[in-house]
Amino acid sequence: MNKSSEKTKSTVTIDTSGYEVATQEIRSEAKRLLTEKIVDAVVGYQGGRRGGSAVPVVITDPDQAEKLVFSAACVNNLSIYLTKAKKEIRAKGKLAVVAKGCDLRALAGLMGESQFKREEVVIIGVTCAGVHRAGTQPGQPLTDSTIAKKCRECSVHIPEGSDLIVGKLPPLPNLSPTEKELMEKLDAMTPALRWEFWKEQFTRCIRCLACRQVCPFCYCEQCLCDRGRPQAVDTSPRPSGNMGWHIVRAMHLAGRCAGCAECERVCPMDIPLNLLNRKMAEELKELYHYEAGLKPVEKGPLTSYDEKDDQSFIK
Amino acid sequence: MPHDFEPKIVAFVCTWCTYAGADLAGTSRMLYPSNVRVVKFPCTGRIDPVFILKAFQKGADGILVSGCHPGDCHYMAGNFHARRRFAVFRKLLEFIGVDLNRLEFSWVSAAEGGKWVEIITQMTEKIRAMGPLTQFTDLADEEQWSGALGNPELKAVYDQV
Amino acid sequence: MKNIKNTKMELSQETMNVGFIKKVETLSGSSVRRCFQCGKCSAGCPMRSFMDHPPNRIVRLIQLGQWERVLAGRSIWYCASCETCSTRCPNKVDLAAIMDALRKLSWDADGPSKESYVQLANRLFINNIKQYGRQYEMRLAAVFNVKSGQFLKDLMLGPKLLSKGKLKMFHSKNKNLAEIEKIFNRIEEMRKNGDAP
Amino acid sequence: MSRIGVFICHCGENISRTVDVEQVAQAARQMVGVAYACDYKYMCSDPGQTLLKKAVAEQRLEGIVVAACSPRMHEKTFRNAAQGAGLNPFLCEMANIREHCSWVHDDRAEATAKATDIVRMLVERVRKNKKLIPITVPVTKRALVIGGGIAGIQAALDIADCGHQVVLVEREPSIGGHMAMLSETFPTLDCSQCIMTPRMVDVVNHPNIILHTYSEIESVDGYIGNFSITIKKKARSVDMAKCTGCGVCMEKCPQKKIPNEFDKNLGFRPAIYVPFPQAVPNTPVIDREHCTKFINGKCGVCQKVCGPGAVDYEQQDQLVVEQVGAIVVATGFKLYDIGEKPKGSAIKGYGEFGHGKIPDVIDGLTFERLASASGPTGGKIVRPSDGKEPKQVVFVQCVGSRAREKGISYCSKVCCMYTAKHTMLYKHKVHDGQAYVFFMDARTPGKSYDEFWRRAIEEEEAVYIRGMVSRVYQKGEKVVVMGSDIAVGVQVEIEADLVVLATAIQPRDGADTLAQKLGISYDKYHFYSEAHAKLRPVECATAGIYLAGACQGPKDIPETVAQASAAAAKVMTLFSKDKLEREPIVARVNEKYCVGCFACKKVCAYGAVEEKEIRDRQGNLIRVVAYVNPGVCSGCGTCQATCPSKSVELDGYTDEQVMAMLETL
Amino acid sequence: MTATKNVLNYSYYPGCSLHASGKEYDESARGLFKALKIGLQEVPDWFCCGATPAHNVDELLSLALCAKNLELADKVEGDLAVACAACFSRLKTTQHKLGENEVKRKQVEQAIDGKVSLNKPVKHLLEILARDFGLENLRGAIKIPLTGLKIATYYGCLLTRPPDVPQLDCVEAPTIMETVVETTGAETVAWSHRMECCGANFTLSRPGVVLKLTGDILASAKRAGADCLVVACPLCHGNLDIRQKEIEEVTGEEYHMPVFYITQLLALACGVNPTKLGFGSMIVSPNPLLKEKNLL
Repeated sequence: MNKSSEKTKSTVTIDTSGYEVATQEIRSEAKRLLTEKIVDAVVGYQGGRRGGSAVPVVITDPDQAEKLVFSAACVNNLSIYLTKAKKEIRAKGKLAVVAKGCDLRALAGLMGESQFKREEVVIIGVTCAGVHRAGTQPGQPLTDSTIAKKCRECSVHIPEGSDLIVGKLPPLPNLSPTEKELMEKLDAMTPALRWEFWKEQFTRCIRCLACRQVCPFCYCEQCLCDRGRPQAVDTSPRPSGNMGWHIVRAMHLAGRCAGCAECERVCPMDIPLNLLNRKMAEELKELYHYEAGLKPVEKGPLTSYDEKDDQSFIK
Repeated sequence: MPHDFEPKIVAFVCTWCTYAGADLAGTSRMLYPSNVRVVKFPCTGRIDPVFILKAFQKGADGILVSGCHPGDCHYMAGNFHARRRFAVFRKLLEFIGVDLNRLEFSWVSAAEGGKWVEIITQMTEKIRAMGPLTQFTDLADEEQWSGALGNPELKAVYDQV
Repeated sequence: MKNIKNTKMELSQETMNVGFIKKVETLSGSSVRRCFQCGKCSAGCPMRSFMDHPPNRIVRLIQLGQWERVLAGRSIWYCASCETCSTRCPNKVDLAAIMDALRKLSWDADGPSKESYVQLANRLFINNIKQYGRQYEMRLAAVFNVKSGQFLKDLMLGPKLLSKGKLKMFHSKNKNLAEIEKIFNRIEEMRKNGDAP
Repeated sequence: MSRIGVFICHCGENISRTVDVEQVAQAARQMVGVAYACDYKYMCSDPGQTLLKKAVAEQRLEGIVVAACSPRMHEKTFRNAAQGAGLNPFLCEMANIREHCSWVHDDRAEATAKATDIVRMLVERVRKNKKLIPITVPVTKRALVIGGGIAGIQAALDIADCGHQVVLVEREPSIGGHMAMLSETFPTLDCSQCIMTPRMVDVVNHPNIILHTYSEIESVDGYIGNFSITIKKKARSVDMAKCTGCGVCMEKCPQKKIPNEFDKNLGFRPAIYVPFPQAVPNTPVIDREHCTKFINGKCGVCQKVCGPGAVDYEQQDQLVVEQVGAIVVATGFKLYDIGEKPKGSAIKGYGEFGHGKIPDVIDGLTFERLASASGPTGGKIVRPSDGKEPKQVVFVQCVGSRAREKGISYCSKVCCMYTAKHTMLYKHKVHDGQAYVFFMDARTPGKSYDEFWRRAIEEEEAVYIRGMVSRVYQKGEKVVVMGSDIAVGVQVEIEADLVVLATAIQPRDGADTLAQKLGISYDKYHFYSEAHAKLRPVECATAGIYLAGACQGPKDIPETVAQASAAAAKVMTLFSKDKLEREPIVARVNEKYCVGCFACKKVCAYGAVEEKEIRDRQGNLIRVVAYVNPGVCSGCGTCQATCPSKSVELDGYTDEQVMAMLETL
Repeated sequence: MTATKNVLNYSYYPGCSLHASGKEYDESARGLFKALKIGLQEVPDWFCCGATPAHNVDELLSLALCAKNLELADKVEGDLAVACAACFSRLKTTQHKLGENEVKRKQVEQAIDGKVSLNKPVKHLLEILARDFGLENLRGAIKIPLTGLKIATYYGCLLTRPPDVPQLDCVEAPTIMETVVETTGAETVAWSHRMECCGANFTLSRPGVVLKLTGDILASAKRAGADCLVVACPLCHGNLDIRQKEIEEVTGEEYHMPVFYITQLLALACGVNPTKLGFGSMIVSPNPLLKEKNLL
């Protein structure tokens, strides 16, 4: 991260005073839900060891509700705590979960895929103006240069469809859509150059699989790409297998990924993974007028069809 | 042989329509280039994009996916599901940088032996002219990141990330 | 023009004017080929007895690309635009719109139509809009009678209506007249450039 | 698998002319896992098959590849041969080196190279093949027939006559359906009731038929051979076991002026009634909506006069569960409602014809009741408005049918014929009357059908006018019909006494809900869809469910009966074996890895994927996974391609087999 | 005048005829609406909708004229009230066509050099009376019941047709006019020619046609026992009233059927001064009939 450039840029600061309000409201709601035994546990964020940071937490005691916070450091998509991250949490009983707009879209997708039922979860939606990008020092203000890439082009600041929506939305500055710009640039290139681009990106991949670990939709018990017999994708971190892995992952997420960009945030090699997912989302919107996660739907675009679908590419 | 390069073409076909169409081309003794290798499936609905990836990695220069015309699927809707799946997959490959001239789709019915011959002939000629597909096979030979980006425009984009 | 109503149709790809069918379909926004000749339009048409070709036959002739026969007839100028046909058509063929399209085509070709009175009335009506913005029935009727050479038509009606205050002898100009003229001019311009039908 | 045998066929010279078979055999011997390879002139001949069997035994082969013609030609032959040699037939594969190679290439070197490649691919595939055992499903040899019209009756009788039990469910209080309402039938003009009622009696007397009238299908579970059906028997308010059908209750019921639906509201019936005198069963039912006892409790006459004490006001709806192996759906049709605003908002009505407003504008079925000897007028044709005999009757065809604007673009198929019949019936009864028919086309394909229509015109003097009617309106006592004769090209106006509209045939109300219960598909009009328009016209895509009659599309009586018998034959084919044997090319779920996203279920066109609960020993639900019912799965494999983790695999086409083939490229 | 006193407020497009041959329609409409406390504010400097002649030969012109009028109407508050059935049909058709056909919309936008505005609800006076104001309120406003009048309600072609466009009432069997008329206590007759065409388009060019069509309508109304007709369109009125004498001469039938605008009758029933309703402008004088029924 180029720190000097961050400083020299004339920064636009985003008003995050609403997060204080949100924190208070989350606390009181969590307390109420636990006290009235409406839920057995609340998944939210608490302050981390370093000042200004935040980490996921599961609380079961109403008194612990004071621990909960919401800030620009609350980057994690907590939806994975309802499925794969900590399976013992689900066993606790009914859950409440704190969700930003982007997280809510993942929740909606998971419901559509029968991973849990709407009535099993209380969703505390947080009005979100944006969170920090990866590598931001804790406690930094939320500015043009510290905001996550996905937040620059966010369309779900208010998590409509939550059981309760907390916080309030400040006036938002107009930020340049960097990801869209990048995508347009790539689209304008020849296939050969695009290949060159992705090849160089993917060859860096060390197959730590953090992207998979953190993805709400990678909840398979056994990943196809880990299978040996037959081996769909070379499992060693070499260029060929890496390319295969990222293509398969993008295909499996197509029509499901709603762009929380957690994969990209956790990637130690800074591979622009969300770019790929976002491209697929745009294509699905174009082809089938489908946008993932806007509401739980029974069938996604790749588990349904229309007899009149486009087939101009078929001879 | 009259050509410098003979492409390897893999055809993923459904058994009810296209496989039968190719059989018809045979019983009608129509001639076409011998470059195609047919892999038979019960239905295009069974064809996984991973197979296409695998075939490219194993050296296919061109791939054809072919099944029943819409409405003719022996399994009612398998080809409709396949149509969506591949409409999306080809967009992904295009964005990754695969030339879509190498990946074709067709509906060939059991009665369309002539269409099968036409498609295979055209595809073979087209890919022969394009030359071998080395993108995937080259990757297999590489061990790690080269770090070398020749094109300045690309370099700029790459650095932007 | 010779009467072609009952002459033999010699059908071939050359004599069936597909371009005409397409033109009618584009202008009217209604399919022509959809008609299966049930005749319901003709059954309900209040103007049928004044027409030479019944409405269903007009559609049939268009289907066969027989533009001369369609445009030479008087049927299109006797359509009252009452929309009964379009309302009851089992096939959603909008015959009223097709009639509009045919009149436009005839109008553009400066009409081989025999029914010049109807054309004349329409022309005067539209000119009135261009000149005054609104219709002034007195003027419309008077000019019509002069132009059609029927000086005595409705001779008794005029003074009666005047006395009832139903016809205005004088009229004021509309403030939007310039705007109206611009619309006329723009449409003309668009047609010249091929931007409008 | 390491001991593969490769058998290369010359096919006379069909293969060997272009492919150097010896060279292919040579190459095959070098392939990994191949223990034996040979070539032979005719592999499919007796000596060829013997050679194959011998090699399997002598070489202890574990799998074989026959490189010959298309598997579509001889796969069965060679798999049988393999089985004869003691090998699981699914360990035998064919390499198509004839249709896909020798016949389509002329360069010998190229063809030989390709044939070798094909053999190599198939060898690799066979190495990954697994033994597959044909699937057997037990079959409950009882059938359910839904609908007691002529279709359902025919199917039920055919199956029952074959010795199998049939459960026949009818929604109305009596079986008989529409055919019982008809007067005479085309093209023979035989009395409908005379041929229908004996069949109805056959049903009720048949020892193998269990009849549930006044009943509906509540739910359907299970699959081919093993359906479990819950039937709701609506409360009749009359004990069927006690009732003798004497009819005293109906005579004494003080409510006498309820419009009789069976007579299209032309006649009346009491609140306790049988729909028509020949009803089967001949047990009355109380119409609780109109019965004074149920409205305000102040009656009870029928109970007092009933000798056997069969009237039971307390009777409740009852659920009955029946186990069956096959289902015949025969729910029939209804007539399109021509009023201004018909039920079901998608379709517009015909305000211009005044039906519902002008009493002397009626539909075809009402005319049938007027013409029926057992109808409300005793077969005398009269005007509903004033009971006078109509001297001019206008019939209008294609009302609703072939009317895209009204949302129905299909032809109802029977109206041309029944309208011709109506004109004849009318002429037979009103000798000095005149029938007019407005029609667009006469569609009379069928044995003796066109002759029948011509007879109506030539002998019975019906005036046919080609052209649709625009409007019908009342003018004094007359009904004016505004039409046109498109042949002449002029308008036609007729002052009629009676107008009969031949209205479109539509599926029964609720056809869609029943389809959803059964898991069968239907078209946009709610007609049920057959599995294949030509080759499987009586089967649903859902195995074990068959179609009969107008629920699948408009049909006349002979066609309906033919289809019903065909459906019965299909049921009997299924019942001819104790167990249903199916090719084991079906999908299987790896429950260990399935995470229950049910993408497979979403894409399955057959409804073969079910949700299966996995519980621990205490019975606590641990998770829900997919389960593919092998009795229902058709083996397309769409589920596997959709499953992200490939936790469902299609036997015979596993990823391992496909990948192995691709590895040879 | 303060508009706030009104219960409802509309912008108003009278149409050319209402300023000339149909002036009694305009007068009575204004009188009635004032009595009912419904505000009508005329769209300033509206111009001709093009009527049938324009769409007959030049659809684009017709659409452009209407689109421009709709734009003018946007400047006045309230839904757009239209009196003339022909203007109503043209304006509604324009909204319908431009709403679903993008090509045509673009052409029209080019022709009028502005954005097409399709959002203003266009309502016929009948609709306003029957739905917005409501039959119940209407009944409450009646001061002089028109008992004894037997009325044939004449819809003509364009009030309901084509399907999906005006959406005023059922296309083939509308009842809106009857329900409105019946609030006055008058009786409506069932008759067959309620929706047959009067041939308005040919008033000028082919009066012979008009005589035939209009003659049939009058005959049908008379046969049904009506003693007068009621219309909601100045063009229908023109033919039925102005040409009645001529029809009588040609056919030899005696009709003497006054043709009222619906607003005239309602206004009369609501107690508006009869001298302000333009009865004197009608060619077939209604006075004998009204006097006979003790309504004048």
